[in-house]
Amino acid sequence: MPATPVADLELDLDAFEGPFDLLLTLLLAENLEPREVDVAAIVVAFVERLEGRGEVDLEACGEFLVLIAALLELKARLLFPEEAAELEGLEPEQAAEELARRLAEYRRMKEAATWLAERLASQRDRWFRLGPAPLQPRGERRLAPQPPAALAEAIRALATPPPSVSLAHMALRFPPVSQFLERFRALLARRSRFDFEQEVGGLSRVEQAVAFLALLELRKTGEIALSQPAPFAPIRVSRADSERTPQWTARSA
Amino acid sequence: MDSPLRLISTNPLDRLARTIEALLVVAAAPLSVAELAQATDDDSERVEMALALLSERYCEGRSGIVLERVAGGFAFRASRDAAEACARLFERPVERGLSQAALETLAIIAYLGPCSRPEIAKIRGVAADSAVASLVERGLVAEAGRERGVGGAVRYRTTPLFERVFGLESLAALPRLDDLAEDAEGLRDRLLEVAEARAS
Amino acid sequence: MDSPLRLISTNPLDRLARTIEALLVVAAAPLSVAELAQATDDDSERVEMALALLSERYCEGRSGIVLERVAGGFAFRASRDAAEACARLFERPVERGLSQAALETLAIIAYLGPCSRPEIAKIRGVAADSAVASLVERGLVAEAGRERGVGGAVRYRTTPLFERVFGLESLAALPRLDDLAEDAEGLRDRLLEVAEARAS
Repeated sequence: MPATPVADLELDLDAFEGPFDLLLTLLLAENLEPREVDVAAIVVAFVERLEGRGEVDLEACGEFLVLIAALLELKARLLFPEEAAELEGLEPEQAAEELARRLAEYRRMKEAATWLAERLASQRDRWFRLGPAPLQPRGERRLAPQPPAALAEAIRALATPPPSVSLAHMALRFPPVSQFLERFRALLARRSRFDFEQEVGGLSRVEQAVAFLALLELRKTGEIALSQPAPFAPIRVSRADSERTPQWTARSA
Repeated sequence: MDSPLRLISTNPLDRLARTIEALLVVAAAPLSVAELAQATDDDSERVEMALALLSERYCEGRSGIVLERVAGGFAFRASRDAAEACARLFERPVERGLSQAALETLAIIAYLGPCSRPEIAKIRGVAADSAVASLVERGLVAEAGRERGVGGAVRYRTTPLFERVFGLESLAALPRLDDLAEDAEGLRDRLLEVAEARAS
Repeated sequence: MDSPLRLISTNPLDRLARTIEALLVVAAAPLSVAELAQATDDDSERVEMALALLSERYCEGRSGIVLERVAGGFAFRASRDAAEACARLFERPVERGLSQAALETLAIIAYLGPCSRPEIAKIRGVAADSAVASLVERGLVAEAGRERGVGGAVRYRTTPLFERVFGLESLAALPRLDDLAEDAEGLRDRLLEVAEARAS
């Protein structure tokens, strides 16, 4: 697999600033919440990068699509764990209606934000004082006697775990990335190489996505080498020491 | 400045108006008719009459100090003629660098009333934490209790400062959402088409 | 000068005076002649002349707004006639209770001993800045050094006023929370644990 411009894609998001592969590493190490990440901004950054190169790099697009899809799914599930379960039981018409309702709501809010921005611009020549006047007399704040029990009650409330954990949410939990890290390490301790598709063939889409993230993590730490003869061809995973691919190791540095 | 002096000092309504202008020039925020009536120990009707007098005196074109009805009350501000001079001397810390994310979050809180960060994230599809934090820091939104009592997420509402900065008499002065965006019909039809195509 | 009729609208000194009154009504601190000259893009001499005009207009007995020369320059204040109404406006009614945010923050500081704002924010799951600021303003908490020497976050402790308001002889008289933890350290761990669970 030739070097692609995906891993070192520079990002400047609300929650993260740096190269794309560092973003993935942070997500895998659970140092960054997927819900903090603005996926659309990553896509825009990537498209800008492609445009800057002036040629279509199919290899890069393929790798990027896989990564971004995994990221999106991860994020979507985490954002709407219960909704996803709700929508599953719906007929296509109902689901479409529900989605339309949500999209319409978001669109209205975007319109409202635009209105607010315009309103603000029209108020630019309205100046008023923020806060007290320079020669304002100051009154003291006085508080009626308070029961000490209110303090204990507040602490108790803070020490109470959040209520009602829905089972639907539990059912959609992700397998930890570490599970796949261990599994792949064990596999490579026995065999020098394996086929990714064969290993994850029987798993759900979510598990496959997490497995793929585990793969990237192992590549990142230099434990494995990856090869793929052609786009969409099977991904071959091998121990780093047995089949070192110069491009990968160079990029991992 | 221009009306005959004697008249001012003898007319009791004018005396009330003078007290009200004194209150407004030192107040930290707009004062409602009720607050003015309480402070002047007078009745609301007379306070409103005095405010009408003051509105005539402190208006654009006649005075550098302008009386405006905003954020549920009355407040003095600079006349628009003086905007350039104000800009040379003062800053606008509240609205400087307000991001698109912050504006969307603000719109959601203003329109949907008290709502929590998870609710905002659900509508925007991105976590709202930093946007909400910046709005709280600017004083445009404030905490308003927790969802479902104990253990729930903190909810936020807009503040009077929000109304003042955006020049709104009250939240009711926001345009109706229905007037802002086309209805959901067209969108739903498009989605239905896609759903049917997939089902067939 | 022109004919008396057009005096108000065309006299440039009056226009300057109007701009200055606008600046003074927006300013949060007294403005010096130099600042006014800079903002109005005019010279100090003319600014002083305009201020003399304004002093005549905004003076005791004629107006509720009074122009005052103070150490730092010029500022508006309320007239003495309005002193009683001002006292009523700024006298704050005895508040019946604290907001949820303030109560939670106060309880954390009372039970855990000196805490910093980041620590409180971690436990509450929301920024504590405005809650801490309001508690400081009320005199219920006060600064108590910094975390780990210089450069650390400022820590806060409760004050004697806090003990008076809550009817406590000392912090040792706080209601016991033995069922939650043995000591402040245990309580801190427990609260941080729950906060983490809430955030996930």
